[in-house]
Amino acid sequence: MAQVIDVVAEATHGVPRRERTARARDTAFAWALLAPAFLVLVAFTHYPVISSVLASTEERGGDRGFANYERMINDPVFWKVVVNNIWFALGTVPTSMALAILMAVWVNGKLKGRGFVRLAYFTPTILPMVAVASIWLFFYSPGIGPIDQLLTWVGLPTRNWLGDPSTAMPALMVMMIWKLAGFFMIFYLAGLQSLSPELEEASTLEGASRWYHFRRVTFPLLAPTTLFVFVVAVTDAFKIIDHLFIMTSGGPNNATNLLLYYIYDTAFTFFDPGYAGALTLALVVILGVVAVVQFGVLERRVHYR
Amino acid sequence: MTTATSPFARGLETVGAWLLGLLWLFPLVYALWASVHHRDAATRLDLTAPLTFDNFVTVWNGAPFDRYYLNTILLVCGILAGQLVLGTLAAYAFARFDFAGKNIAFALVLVQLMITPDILISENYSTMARLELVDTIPAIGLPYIASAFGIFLLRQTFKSMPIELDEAAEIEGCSRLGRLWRVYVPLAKPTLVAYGLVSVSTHWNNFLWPLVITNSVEARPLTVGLSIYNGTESGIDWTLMSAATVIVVAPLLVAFLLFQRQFVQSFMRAGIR
Amino acid sequence: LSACSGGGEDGGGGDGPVDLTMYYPIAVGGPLQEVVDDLVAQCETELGDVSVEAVYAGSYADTMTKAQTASRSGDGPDLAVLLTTDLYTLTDNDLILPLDELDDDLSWTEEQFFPGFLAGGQAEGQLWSLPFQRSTIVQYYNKELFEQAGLDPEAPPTTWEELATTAAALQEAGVAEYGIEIPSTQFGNWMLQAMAIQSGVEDTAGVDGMVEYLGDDGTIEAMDWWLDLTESGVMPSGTTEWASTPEDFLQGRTAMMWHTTGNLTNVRTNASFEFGVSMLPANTEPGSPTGGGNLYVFDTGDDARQQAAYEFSRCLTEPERAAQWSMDSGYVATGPAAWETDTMATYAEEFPQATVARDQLEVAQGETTSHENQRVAQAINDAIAAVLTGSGDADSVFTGLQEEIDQILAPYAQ
Amino acid sequence: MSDVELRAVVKTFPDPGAGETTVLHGIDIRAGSGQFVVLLGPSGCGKSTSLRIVAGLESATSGDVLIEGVRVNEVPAAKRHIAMVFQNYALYPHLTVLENIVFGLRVRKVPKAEREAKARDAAERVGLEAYLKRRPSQLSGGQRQRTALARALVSDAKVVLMDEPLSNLDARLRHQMRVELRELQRSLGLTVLYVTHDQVEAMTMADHVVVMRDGNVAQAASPVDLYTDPADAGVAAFIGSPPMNLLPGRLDEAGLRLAGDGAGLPIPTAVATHGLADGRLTVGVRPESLALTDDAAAPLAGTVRLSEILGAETLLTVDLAPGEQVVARLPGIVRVADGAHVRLAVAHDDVRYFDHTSGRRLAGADDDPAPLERTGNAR
Amino acid sequence: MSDVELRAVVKTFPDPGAGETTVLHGIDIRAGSGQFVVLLGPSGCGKSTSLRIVAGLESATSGDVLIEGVRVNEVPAAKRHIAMVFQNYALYPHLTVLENIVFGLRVRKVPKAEREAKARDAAERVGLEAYLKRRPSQLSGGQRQRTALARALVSDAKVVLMDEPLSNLDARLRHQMRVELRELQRSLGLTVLYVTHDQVEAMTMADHVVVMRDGNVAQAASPVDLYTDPADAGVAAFIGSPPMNLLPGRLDEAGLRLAGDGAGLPIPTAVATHGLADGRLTVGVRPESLALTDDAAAPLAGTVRLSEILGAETLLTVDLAPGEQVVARLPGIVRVADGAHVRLAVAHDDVRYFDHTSGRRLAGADDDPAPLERTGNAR
Ligand SMILES: Nc1ncnc2c1ncn2[C@@H]1O[C@H](COP(=O)(O)OP(=O)(O)OP(=O)(O)O)[C@@H](O)[C@H]1O
Ligand SMILES: Nc1ncnc2c1ncn2[C@@H]1O[C@H](COP(=O)(O)OP(=O)(O)OP(=O)(O)O)[C@@H](O)[C@H]1O
Ligand SMILES: [Mg+2]
Ligand SMILES: [Mg+2]
Repeated sequence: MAQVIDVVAEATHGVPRRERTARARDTAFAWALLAPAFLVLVAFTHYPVISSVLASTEERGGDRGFANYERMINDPVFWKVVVNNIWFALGTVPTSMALAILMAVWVNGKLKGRGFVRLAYFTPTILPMVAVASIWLFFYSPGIGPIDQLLTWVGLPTRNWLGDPSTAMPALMVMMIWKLAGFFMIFYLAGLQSLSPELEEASTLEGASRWYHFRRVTFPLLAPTTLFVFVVAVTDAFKIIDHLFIMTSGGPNNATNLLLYYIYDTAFTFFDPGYAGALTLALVVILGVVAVVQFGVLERRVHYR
Repeated sequence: MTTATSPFARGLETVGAWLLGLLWLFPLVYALWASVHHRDAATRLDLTAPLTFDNFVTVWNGAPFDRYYLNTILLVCGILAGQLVLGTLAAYAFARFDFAGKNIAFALVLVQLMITPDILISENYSTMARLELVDTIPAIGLPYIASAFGIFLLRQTFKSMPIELDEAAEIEGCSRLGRLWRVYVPLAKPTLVAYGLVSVSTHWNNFLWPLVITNSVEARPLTVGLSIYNGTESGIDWTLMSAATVIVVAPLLVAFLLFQRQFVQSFMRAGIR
Repeated sequence: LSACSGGGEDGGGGDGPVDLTMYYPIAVGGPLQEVVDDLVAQCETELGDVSVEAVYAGSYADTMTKAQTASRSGDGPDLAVLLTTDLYTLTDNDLILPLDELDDDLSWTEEQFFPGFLAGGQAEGQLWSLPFQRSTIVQYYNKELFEQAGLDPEAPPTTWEELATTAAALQEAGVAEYGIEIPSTQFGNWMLQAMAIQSGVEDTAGVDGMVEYLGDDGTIEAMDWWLDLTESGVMPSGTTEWASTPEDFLQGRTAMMWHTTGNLTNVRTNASFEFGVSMLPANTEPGSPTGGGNLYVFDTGDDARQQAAYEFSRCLTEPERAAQWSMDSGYVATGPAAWETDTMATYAEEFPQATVARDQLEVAQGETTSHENQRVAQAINDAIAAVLTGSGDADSVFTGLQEEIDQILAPYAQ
Repeated sequence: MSDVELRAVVKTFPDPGAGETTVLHGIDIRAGSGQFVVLLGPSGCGKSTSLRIVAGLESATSGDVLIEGVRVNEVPAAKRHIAMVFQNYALYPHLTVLENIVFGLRVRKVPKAEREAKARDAAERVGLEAYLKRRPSQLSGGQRQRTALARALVSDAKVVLMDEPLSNLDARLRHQMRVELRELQRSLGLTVLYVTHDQVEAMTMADHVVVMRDGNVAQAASPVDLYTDPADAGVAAFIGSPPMNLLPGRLDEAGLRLAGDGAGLPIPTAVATHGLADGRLTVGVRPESLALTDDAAAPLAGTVRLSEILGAETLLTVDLAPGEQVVARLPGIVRVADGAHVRLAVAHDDVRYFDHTSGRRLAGADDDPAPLERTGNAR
Repeated sequence: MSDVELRAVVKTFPDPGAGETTVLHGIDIRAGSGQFVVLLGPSGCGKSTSLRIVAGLESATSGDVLIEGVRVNEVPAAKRHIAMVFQNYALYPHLTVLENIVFGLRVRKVPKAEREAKARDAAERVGLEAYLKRRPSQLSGGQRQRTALARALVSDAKVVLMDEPLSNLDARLRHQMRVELRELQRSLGLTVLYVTHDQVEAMTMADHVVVMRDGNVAQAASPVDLYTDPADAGVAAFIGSPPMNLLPGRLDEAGLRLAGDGAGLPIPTAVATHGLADGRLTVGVRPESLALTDDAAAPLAGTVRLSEILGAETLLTVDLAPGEQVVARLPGIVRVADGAHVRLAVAHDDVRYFDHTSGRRLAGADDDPAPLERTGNAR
């Protein structure tokens, strides 16, 4: 990514000789630390990605070319799922992160029944996604689902939540927020543990409200966690598709279809590995660009210690 | 800690936290409820409906769950162990060393975060076939043991640790690996436990890859047993699905209750000023 | 085509038993693994020198994924139960063998199976698979609700008009929230095909892997009718979920539903009321597509194994076992001989609903099967959803759909 | 009006293994409005804990905390309007020095111009003008401490708690800060509770000193009274640097015998009348009350074990008998060889007498009027 | 053999905004084997940074670090065999006091029995026996510091670096630790580099004192030499507590005139011969060289601004002229009203003269032989 260039440049000039030898030692050691992980990563991620991207340049008949990419550019479903995905990310990421922090702060404090609430928040992470999807499918069932029952009870009209393109996506977003907020909460909770309680004492003494303390001290100090959660949340918004298999299959009429689900369909339902490879590359590029932006903008502002 | 919040606001917060908690718990509660009711009561939310454990009996007999438990436990333990070792080592490199190619390497790790292994199953299946590992538990776990998620998480954690402690240990003659083991790992315990729970939950519930790469009961995890009750051509039977879900997740709930204290142990900066 | 020459060798030949792998999905709820294992064991004994590992492989889609993935690594199954509609996908990817290569005389199949089912395995003038777990769409109705609404529980609607009026009557009587549910997700294309058949559209099963009926007037009429049902309120508006429709029926939320016969056992065990099963109503004529899965023999390049796989699949589809499988799973027994077995006869007597599907076969067409089948199905489903959710009228959407499909299939046009 | 009071405060911590550990055993501390009260006491005696209880960061297990006469046990820290310099600074690592200093002002929505001015003023007082943009991690230890100090200085709180706020500063800066703080405290009328280990700070800054020991208040008095009239041997031994020498003594016919081969002291009238059963007592002699002498009748004699030249004075550690040492503080640079035999004169009036078992000051000794005090140029 | 040396060490930090900031400008520090060297200097002058460079925690931007004569710039800290007490303690929060202390021993695989014994011994030395099972978060500030100290004490390292290791201890404990440390250092032959702000520690413990200022070495000498022969006004002003008074002086016909209405001093022969162009110089007078007098011819006179009674002595701050103050250190308790007019006598021999612009000690002044030194009982 972008910083790479700096690193290479930095490695070769402007550094005193002795620091360079220390750096060489560090380099050897660091790569030794990375080696086992990279062995696995290369074998089970990089190599398959490359080979599937290579497959995308293979055309029916055995020639090489960019037909799959041309096709992608002209594929309305591709653009639809990309746009869907962007909305999906916008709809789920900020809300689930905000909720996650709120939950973490709550269950980190002196709440009554803290252990129970913590468990409650964490259950979405424990439940298998397929089961979750089935349960939510029931929740959203028009008429019999608890949501509609509640609406009937308070006298509001019921809806066909998943059958209506205008509500299907928001309905899935709500479910995803439910799923992710508790998941991220765990990391915020762990992050909160690394903050020195003295800082809260100091700001309390200065009369800071909890909100002020949170805004000015806790949140900035949680920045490493936030960066992590943010990157993961965005990639997850593009990655989690299990629910689609059970709930909407991307319908109605692609209203809830997402890029990865489309890739999956293309590869395993439509048996079109070439086009799937092209779509995969698109996914990696989109997420890569987003990640570079996230790192470029945020890593600099993150205060690590 | 005493804070600026009034008892009233405190109370309000408690209520809020609980309401949210109940809301969050609702799907699980529903699953529990459905699992002990007859099918016709399950979707009617009739609170007076009679209880039954038939669903559990049916589900339990529908698949060799005992074997599946064993396989799953072996699987998640193996994956977790691998992830912790590989992730800790790699994260340490990223967090504490300045080395040539660092950013490239990190970008390459992040690629894995962006690709779900599910779409790479064809290629990974071939690799496993070449390694002659198809239909074994290691084959299920191997692609996951280098986790970008874990590496990234631990990198963030290690980077936030007070460098003073690293220095103190270095002075005392602790090697780089020694410091990782004696300083970073213990201090990262809340994060490691959180990560462990998440990792175990994830792989406990992973379905597609295990299904594809295994054929025999001897290697298959719980979720394969669960899958029989999920969204089929004939529609979902929520009671059986719920019973199966409960059977699958019960150990996870227990694990969470056991371990949750571990990531609320604050002593972080007490040794430094 | 990589299929090797002649399948002359008989009965697996060679020395020692042949080890085979078979993938199968479980597409109807319940623990059917044991039943499969039992059938497999029977055939192992019968054939003597084969040993088969029957691998449960998830849903149909999962099974397809697994079969495909494993085959690409040269580690694929020898035989598998897969959707009949995946036929062209499998042939286009050179994954399966035509049975003609394994058996010079396939005339036995015509005796053993209903022609409607057998058709699903035929393409390019060859037979590629043996019917195994087959279904059609039938109409389930709740007799109690019929009675409560003052309707004759033994006279389910047989035409579209009747269906609409009956549904409306049921709804007006307040006995159920909806008169009828026809699910439009997942297998919506299947439902649409049924309506198209009923409207007199021909060749809905496709011709040589090409699909051409979607722009037909009958198809558009069918779609309009479907939309009318949702708009008139006798059916939920928007799309209706495949997976939760049976539940609605069992709950009495809907008095009737169209669903697969594969659901028969499920409804039978879980319905707390008397229910009836009838053939689908007719618009201009009655009719329904078939569905479900066949047994395919995979091209493993190993003659002995391929031969053994063929023998084995033949054994599994024998009338006795077809009858047993039908009774245990709820699928339709695949041929007359199966229906004539003693056990099946008793069963049909006890549970006459089971025979409706069989009877309907006479007016059945094969399920739409084409090249790029899933993509085509997906396109059809999207179009159905588009119409049902009001983002276009049936005429323009389906005209567009046919064009889209023509484009998808263009590379296969001869 | 901003007096602070702890009444019978007990503090118990949970202790791993031991169940609980009580670190404050019912202490009473009072700082009148505008008073500068110093808490003094050995490490671990409960000083920081007391401050934290006043601040509301720790709740008293029992007893009352009063501010302006109102019981505030239940008032949260944020509402007590107290400023504090933490012993371990508690700086916000992600904020610059300037931001750390103005943190509280921003909380209180002080206008930007005003808070910048205040912060700059405080930074100047502590000599940090050049470091305002730095993060704490880029500061030296002393600079961090000064940041913490500046942060407390800018607050408008009328009650300020300081926990060893100058411990990491050099002598010159410390001297300067001492004067500065004292002036500020006086001009603003602040009530200050101040923990220090520095005798000079305690003596020069305090209106009142509270000596703590093992979670109790050993003595509370003005600095001079504390020095001249220690309530018991423990306090006496704690005040002064080096502290008072405590020597075992025996009354016999000839007089008061001390360890070693010195001549001993005449029996003070007050003590003689006190009626000590076994004639044993503890004699306290401040190092500065000792002087080298050639007089053979000197009360103390022994061999020099260590001589430490401090520049302005010299500390002589003399072995009187095995296990019995006195430290003498001699003005200027005095060179005496280790092992030399010396005799020490004692300024009689400066001697204090304590019960040899309880450590209590012997009542009679109080008769002597302010004996260490004198006027004029003694040197 | 374990001498330590810094040669022409420069250290530059990146600085937000400013680009870089150089905190060490090429310093030379040497601690011979078995020597106890104290680094002294104002807050922020680079003491901790120097120690960290010796330890290998920070790399020198240029210059060499030598241990036992071998250049170790490239040797990682873990291989340098050095023990260190960090200014901010750096205790492992997850370990108990005992585990903290034995950490290094465990790393070096010292057998369990041995390390426990060592740890207990060290804990006893610092008075922490009762706290071995506690976590740092359950300790008081002083107890934490002592844990850090004990951790360094148990190591077998021959080179020990201590960064203000006693700053948070009370006077008594500090006195005790001082003696303890010094004895340990002598008996084990340790080479110690010791940072302190405490004059007493510097003077009593050091074989050698290095005074740093702004990243330079201002003077390196034995403690007494430093006190008596400061190289410049800066060092003079830094040593001593309170430090030396520096007064502007003018030579005229009558003699050496100081600020205020005092009579001034006679011109010292050495200075007279020095030929000062404009007759101006800086006069350094230690507080303890001043005494109250009634003599109308006293060289200094002014009004008392502040009198601070320390018990053993009294500090008198006297305004000579606007902006000109001297501090006098008078033995015992002296009560003088603020604002009283006083005259001060100066012990002539103790006066030091400095160039008024460069601050350099005026060469001639060295003629006087060790003038602050005397023998016997002066009081
Ligand atoms: N990481 C850093 N970046 C920039 N400047 C730094 C950094 N660390 C220290 N400094 C600066 O270097 C100078 C020397 O710091 P050092 O810690 O050595 O001082 P010190 O002599 O130990 O002071 P103190 O007595 O206050 O502890 C200080 O002015 C400090 O602000
Ligand atoms: N959280 C805690 N749990 C148990 N004991 C504690 C805890 N905090 C402090 N203590 C104990 O309470 C006693 C008093 O601590 P406190 O910090 O008040 O001491 P202090 O007088 O400030 O000492 P110092 O001068 O060393 O800072 C100490 O012995 C300490 O070990
Ligand atoms: Mg304290
Ligand atoms: Mg320092």
